[in-house]
Amino acid sequence: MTSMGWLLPLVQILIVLNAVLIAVTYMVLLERKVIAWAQSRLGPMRVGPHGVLQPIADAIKLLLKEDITPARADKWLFTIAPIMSLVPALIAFAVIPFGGHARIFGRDVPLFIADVNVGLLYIVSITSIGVYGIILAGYASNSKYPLLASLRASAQLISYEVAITMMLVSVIVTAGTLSMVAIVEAQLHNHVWFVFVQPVALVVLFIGGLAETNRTPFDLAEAEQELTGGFHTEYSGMRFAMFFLAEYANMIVVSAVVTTLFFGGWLPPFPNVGWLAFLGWIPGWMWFLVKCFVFLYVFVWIRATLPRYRYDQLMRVGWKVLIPVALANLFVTAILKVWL
Amino acid sequence: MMAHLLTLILFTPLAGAGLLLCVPRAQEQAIRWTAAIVATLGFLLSLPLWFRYDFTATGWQFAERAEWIPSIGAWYYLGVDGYSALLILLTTLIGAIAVLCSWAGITERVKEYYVSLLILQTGLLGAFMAVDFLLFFLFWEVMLVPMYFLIGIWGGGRRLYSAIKFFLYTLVGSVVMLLGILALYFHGHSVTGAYTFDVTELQQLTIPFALQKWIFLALFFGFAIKVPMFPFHTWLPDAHTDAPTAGSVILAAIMLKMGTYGFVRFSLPILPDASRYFVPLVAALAIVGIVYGALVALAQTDWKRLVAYSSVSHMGMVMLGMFALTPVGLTGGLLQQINHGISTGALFLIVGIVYERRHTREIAEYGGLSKAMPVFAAVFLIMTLSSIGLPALNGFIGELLILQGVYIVHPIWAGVGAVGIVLGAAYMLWLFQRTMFGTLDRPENASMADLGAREIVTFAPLIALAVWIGIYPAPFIRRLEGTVTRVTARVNPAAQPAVAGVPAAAGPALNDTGAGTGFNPTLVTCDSAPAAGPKPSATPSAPPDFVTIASCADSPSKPAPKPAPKAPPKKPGGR
Amino acid sequence: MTTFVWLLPFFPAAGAAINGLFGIRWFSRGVTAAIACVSMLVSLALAIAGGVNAARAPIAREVFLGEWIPPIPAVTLKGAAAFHASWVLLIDPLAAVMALVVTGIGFLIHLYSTAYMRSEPRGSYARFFCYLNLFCAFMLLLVLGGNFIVMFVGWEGVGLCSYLLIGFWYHKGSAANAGRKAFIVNRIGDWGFLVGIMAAFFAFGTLDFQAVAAQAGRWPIERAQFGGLSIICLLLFVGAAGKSAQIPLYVWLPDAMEGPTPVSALIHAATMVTAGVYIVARNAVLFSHAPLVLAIIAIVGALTALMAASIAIVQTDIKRVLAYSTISQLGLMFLAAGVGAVSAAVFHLVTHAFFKALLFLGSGAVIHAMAGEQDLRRMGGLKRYLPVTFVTMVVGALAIAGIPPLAGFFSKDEILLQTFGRNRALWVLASITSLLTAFYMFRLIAFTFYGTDEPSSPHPPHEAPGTMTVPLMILAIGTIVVGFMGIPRTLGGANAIEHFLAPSIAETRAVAFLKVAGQPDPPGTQEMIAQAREELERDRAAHRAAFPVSEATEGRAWALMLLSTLLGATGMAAAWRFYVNHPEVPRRAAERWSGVHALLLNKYYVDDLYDATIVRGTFGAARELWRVDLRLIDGFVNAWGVTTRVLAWMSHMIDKVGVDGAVNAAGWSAGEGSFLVRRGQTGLVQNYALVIILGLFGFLTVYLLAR
Amino acid sequence: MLEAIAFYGLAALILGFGVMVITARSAVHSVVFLVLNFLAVAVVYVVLGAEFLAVIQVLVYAGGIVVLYLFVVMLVNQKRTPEAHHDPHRKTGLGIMLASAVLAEVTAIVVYTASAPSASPIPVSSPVVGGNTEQVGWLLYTDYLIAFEVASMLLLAAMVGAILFARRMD
Amino acid sequence: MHLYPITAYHYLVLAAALFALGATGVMLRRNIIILFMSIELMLNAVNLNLVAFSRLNGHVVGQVFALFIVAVAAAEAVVGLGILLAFYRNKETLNIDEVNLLRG
Repeated sequence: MTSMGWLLPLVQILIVLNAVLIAVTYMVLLERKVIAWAQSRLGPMRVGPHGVLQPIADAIKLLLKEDITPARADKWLFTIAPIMSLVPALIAFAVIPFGGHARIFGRDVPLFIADVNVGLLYIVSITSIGVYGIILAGYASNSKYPLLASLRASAQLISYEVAITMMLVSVIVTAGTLSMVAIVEAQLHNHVWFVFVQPVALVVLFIGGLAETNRTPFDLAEAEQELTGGFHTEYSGMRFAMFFLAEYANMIVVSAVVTTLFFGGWLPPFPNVGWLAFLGWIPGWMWFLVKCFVFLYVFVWIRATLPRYRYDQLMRVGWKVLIPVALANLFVTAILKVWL
Repeated sequence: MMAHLLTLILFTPLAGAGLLLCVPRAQEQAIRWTAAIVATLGFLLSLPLWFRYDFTATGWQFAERAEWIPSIGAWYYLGVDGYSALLILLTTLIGAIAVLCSWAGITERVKEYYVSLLILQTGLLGAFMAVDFLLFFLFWEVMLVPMYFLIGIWGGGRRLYSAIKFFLYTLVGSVVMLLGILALYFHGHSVTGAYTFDVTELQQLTIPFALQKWIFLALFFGFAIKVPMFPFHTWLPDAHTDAPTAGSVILAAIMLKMGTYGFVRFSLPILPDASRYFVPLVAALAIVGIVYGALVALAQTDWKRLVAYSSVSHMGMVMLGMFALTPVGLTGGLLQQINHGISTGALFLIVGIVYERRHTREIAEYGGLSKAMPVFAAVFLIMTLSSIGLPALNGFIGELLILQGVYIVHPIWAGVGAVGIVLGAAYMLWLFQRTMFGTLDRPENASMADLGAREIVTFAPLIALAVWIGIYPAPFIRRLEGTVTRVTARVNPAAQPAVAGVPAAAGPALNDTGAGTGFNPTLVTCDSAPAAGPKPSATPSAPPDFVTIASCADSPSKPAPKPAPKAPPKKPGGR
Repeated sequence: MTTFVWLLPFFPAAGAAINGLFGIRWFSRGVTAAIACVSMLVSLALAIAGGVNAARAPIAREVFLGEWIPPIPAVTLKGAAAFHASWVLLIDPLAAVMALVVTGIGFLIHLYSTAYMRSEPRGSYARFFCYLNLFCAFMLLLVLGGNFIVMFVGWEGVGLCSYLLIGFWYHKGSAANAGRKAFIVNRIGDWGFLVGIMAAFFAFGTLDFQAVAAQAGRWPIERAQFGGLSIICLLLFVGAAGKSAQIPLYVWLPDAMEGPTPVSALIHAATMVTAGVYIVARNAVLFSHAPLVLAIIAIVGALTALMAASIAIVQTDIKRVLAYSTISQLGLMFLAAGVGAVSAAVFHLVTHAFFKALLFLGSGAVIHAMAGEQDLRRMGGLKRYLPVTFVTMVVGALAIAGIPPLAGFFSKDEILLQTFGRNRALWVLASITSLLTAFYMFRLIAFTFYGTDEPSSPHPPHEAPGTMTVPLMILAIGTIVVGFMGIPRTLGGANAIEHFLAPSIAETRAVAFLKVAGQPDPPGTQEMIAQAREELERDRAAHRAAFPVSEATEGRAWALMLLSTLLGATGMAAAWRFYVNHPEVPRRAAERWSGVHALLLNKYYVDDLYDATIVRGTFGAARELWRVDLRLIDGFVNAWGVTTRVLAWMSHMIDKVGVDGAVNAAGWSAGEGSFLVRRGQTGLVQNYALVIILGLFGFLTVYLLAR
Repeated sequence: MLEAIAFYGLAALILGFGVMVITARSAVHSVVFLVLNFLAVAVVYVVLGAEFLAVIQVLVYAGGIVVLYLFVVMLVNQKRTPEAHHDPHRKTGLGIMLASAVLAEVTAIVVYTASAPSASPIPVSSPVVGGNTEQVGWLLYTDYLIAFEVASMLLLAAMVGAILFARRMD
Repeated sequence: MHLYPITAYHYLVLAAALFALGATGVMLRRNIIILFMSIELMLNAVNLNLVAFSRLNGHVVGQVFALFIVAVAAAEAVVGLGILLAFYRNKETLNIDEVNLLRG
């Protein structure tokens, strides 16, 4: 380690943070566009060519808006709630491997911030902290709809977390490690992406991911018809923007995790097949981003397609379908792991 | 997989019971199907015991051994020989049939019922598999509880009385048995210095005769109640009569075998001297049981009770054969257990079918049924004939071997025992006549439905087995050979001339996959005739390849097995 | 032919299987009948081929079909042996003769039944032919079986079929009862048979007929003492007596007439009931070494013959008369076997099969014509209506009465001749029997076909259809000619049947070879046959030399022949006089000797005796034992239960008063005492926590101070 | 030096948040401080080389148990302030004194022990050995398997019990 | 023992302080929920202690114990809060001083 050892992580953090924030803003644009196309509309067209500058306009608008705090709100909580929501979403990126190692300026640079040996658990635990933002936002607003929405959202989060975690354990058992980088490498050594090994886990994890990010068809916490907008009804301006950022950042986290665990992360398809070696010419991080993008698109696609669940249905799916399936999958995985 | 086959077979029903607990109570059909699939799966899993059976092996097959309670020397030690393999196959088959036959008859507490049935199955299988005496005892006791519930909850008549009677009776027996086991255990320790329940090791102990006697009596008490032998049999008619059909079937077909199994596995080889000493007692009880059971069956007016008493008689026959302590009798005794399982099991199924339709077991309520239910009548007839030992059906082979084995030891016993066959024909045919023949004068009988597809499926394997064993029992007898040889070698070596090689040398080595796959043209006119195959004969008078009776009978040159040293020649009928 | 001997029982069995599995539900009557008859016809053809073969090559062949019970070691009198049984068939002259009888008469009766059973419902019709075919299959297995066990399969199998066929009309209580009675009485006989088989194995270490004969041949003949062989033979004879309806086990046969008439003809006259005789013939060597048993057999046979004949005189049911006649004739056969004339017994078996089947079928035609009426007294004057039946039945009656040159004459005369040579008393009994036989048979003819009374049936009687009369005619012809194979030397004949059977019966001729079914004869067969034939010829010549046809024996034979013919004629004449010319004579005789008449009419009260002793005894014992079971044994168990409960109640009381009292006292005092300490309980959690922390504090303090 | 700063900073945070937990007026505020306290403790774990435990601390404590508290706080919609009633028997002051005394005593023990000549101070600043997850797992599933199973049974029982308690008894 | 360098003993003192803080909370507050939270603080102090000792001994067993404590704490919280809810439903109060049914 050179004396500049602390500099590299700092640079990485800066790059990732900014990239994520920009990606989030453009995610909003992507969503609006895709939904518009799905509904045979054009979507935002005014700001810039085909509306490509729309996110910037939105950002400026939100930053400049007046930040209102309701009079009867618990002001302190009202302030820290968005922060508690956004921060976990962002620091989760710390362990996501965007690629393997690259040679930049003659140095061997890892394309991830940290390779923590409990990386996957880290992500899970950090995500579980995100729920406070929502609950506190609802409570601090001191208003009944946000309170209800936050209760709903947090119950939903907690419920689906169980299934997700158990599915992650299946993957961990398969890979034999908790490190995100090592999981990707395990897929290299196993000659196959884990999506072919753990298809059930993928499905459950993705459904759980939809619920964790409060996305359609599980967006009950934001059901406009019932709750007038959700736990952030009382928020506006920058604090509202932070919730928004958190939600979309979470989507990216889920996509990245799914990509990493099941689709080989930065690996090209079938990395060990000789005649597909030419795919290796495309750099790893490109593969990673492409795969992530596909999942983000699927998020939007689902939103454009599916209606919303009823709340009891949601809970039933979580507890009575996903968790048993996850348990069974884990059981089978463990047996196969021991016997094969 | 094969290495843990027994464990797999053993715990499949238990796992099935666990699975059933997850099925919602209201989904009765799903429960039935689950149980049926589990039971069928159990049977399929046990098939390797038949096909992969190793005729040459001398020790336990498919053995598994793991530590259980190391501090007292108890092992989770499973293994089978030919005898227990057959019993296990019978158990899994009867288990599947029991599930099928309860399909329409059980309508309340369906879930608990099937759970009990499957747990019972595991208990039975475990007792047949255990090589460790304590493990055997554990499964022996495990069986009691589900059976108690089966009788007490889903039974009919005085079901609580019967259930409690069954439970207490057997429990008393097993307590005494436990004392015997413990005596054996501590004696083993005092001799070898090691605590063990391993049967193979217990069989090598030398036990002083006085102690043997006491242990034998203790074990005898436990096993004889289960068999049941006269005069410990009175729980049987009650339990049988009041149990639900599947309960009776399992009770008759398998559970009674537990007692005889105990004798063969434990009493005879571990306590050879006492076994020989007590032969007159056991044989006397067995003979009394044969005649007594048959006579009392003749007096019954309750269909199921009649079949129950017939069981007493038949099991007496089994005991008589086993305690002849000759290879022939022992083979017959073991085979007859399978036969009894098949035919009496089927007879209880038959009672169950009419009971399901008419809800009465009074024989007088029936009559002329063969007009209303011809297929049923045919099945009943076949099973009746199997039960009374008509040749070319299974019962005959067993009874013939038993009586022949007994005759060699004591002709009078055989003669009296054979009276059971006459009486058996009397009560069974009278029953058949009273129910199936005559005029169909009751309207409710006239409208009884004949067998449905499910019921035919339950009977088909039993009929097939009955005919198979009757016409070609060789695969079964060959499987029993190892057990018989081992037990007789231990308990009565004198009865077993030429222990090694007689079967292999004298008989055509037939493929056990079935008749017709090519007999070996080895011909046997008299014992140990020279093997066939073109072989130039030295004597000019006899053309090659011909066996004249005279030369066969003389056969001074043949490698005759030496007569056993301790077998004094007896006059036929000399006593 | 021997290669395919297993096809002999196979075809009827296949016919039974097809009719049983498919026919009952789907086949029309024609298809059913065709299947049954064709299977029997093929069997008959095979049996003829086998008979020809056996005549050409006088040796026994054992045919190995398959393994059955694999060898199990056992210690027998012979030392070490192995109990085992294979599916082995034995074909030799005796078996060939029996197979011919079974298939030949069986086929004719099948043919006859197609018409006789026509009025049955379709399902019953198929069921009947299924049983009948099955019977033939088992019967063939019985006569072809190469060892005791295979034969026992046939033995029990025919018993089963007999049971099913007697109880064919199972809705009739009497039929069902008769079937059960037959089976159970037979079972009693089988008890002896089975034990006899076991004894045979114990004595010989094998159960193969040929091997047993060879071994028995070397045992000393047990003239004085009742030894092992005698016991085996006696036990086997118990079985034979059961199957062949001899004293004391004959009671089932008359009742068996509840079955359809063709069944009576086939099973209860021609084939199954002769199985007992067959067994004695099959084990002739064995029995010849137990002369005491042979004596018993002869006595039993003669007594049975006389007793049954006397009962037959007064019976009024046409079939029962014939049934008692059958018992009587079987008695004669056993008499023959008992005096050592085994071939004569078999000869009489064959001829009897013909004429008794003929008589039964004829009676069936009569019953058919009378629309089910079986009572002789209600018949009469049928001669006009049933000419074919009349003629054929008279032929049969003449045969059984022993009128030359019909079949019965030769066979019965042979028996009488042989008996005369051995024991005069038995000869007298047999002669009386033949007198009675002629009498009751023509009494039957007279009742049926003569007399003035018009038959009392609703519509006029009519002759049976062709399918019924043709078998009658064939059997009548057979009855005339079949005796010619046994014309004694006295009459210039060759006594062909005796020579034919000699290899099966004689002791020294036990030569057999074994082969596997489906394989050709092993090489060297021809030489063996030639050798056997040569030996046989030599033996025959020696026999002739030893027993030349002397004047004295000639004369005796002629005299006896004449006497028996005279007896037959006397009986016929008496019957004619009593029942045609002076119908009132029998009535007066019955009144005069009413005691005797009642005795005969009630069959010597034997049935009642059995009922009163054995049957009631058994059932009484059964009921008593059940009571013992319920009261004594179970009562003992229940008494234990009650005792335990009483003890439990006592413990309960002790528990409640003593122990519980003490406990309550303790509780009470504790409750009272607690008033003192309850002050400490403030109910404030934090105060409790305070105490905990106090404790911690104290502990730490001590720890610190102790350092 | 860096480690000292980290330690004292974290200690300050932990104790500070702790004080806030027990003094906050609103229960919700208490909960928030409790979470922050736990997170700080998790960081301490990381510093101590127990990263698996740290993650579990966050996942189970912060993400699970405390959410439960928050839920309960929000579910019991209090109509009157919970601390209105004051039982005269309680002895708050004594309790605080005792707690302080215990603290003092423990500190004294630790200090004495640390200062004893036999004590071998292990510097916490020694480099963190990567990956103790496997070691923990190994111990859990071998030596402490029974305890592990018992703990799982305990959780199951707690789950069932909680459902029973929380269900409205109609 | 000095303020620097940091040893495991420092962590022990920190744990003791946290424990005392929790104990104080238990004494001080009357809101049952906060009482519970104080107990959680104490449990955390114990965990901290265990991890510190694990560090001190260079063995990972301490962490295993801490894991068990986490499990126990979870069970305790679940059951305690369940009881609490049931209690609140009946008594409409969370004041520990009003929970005194065991008063003698």
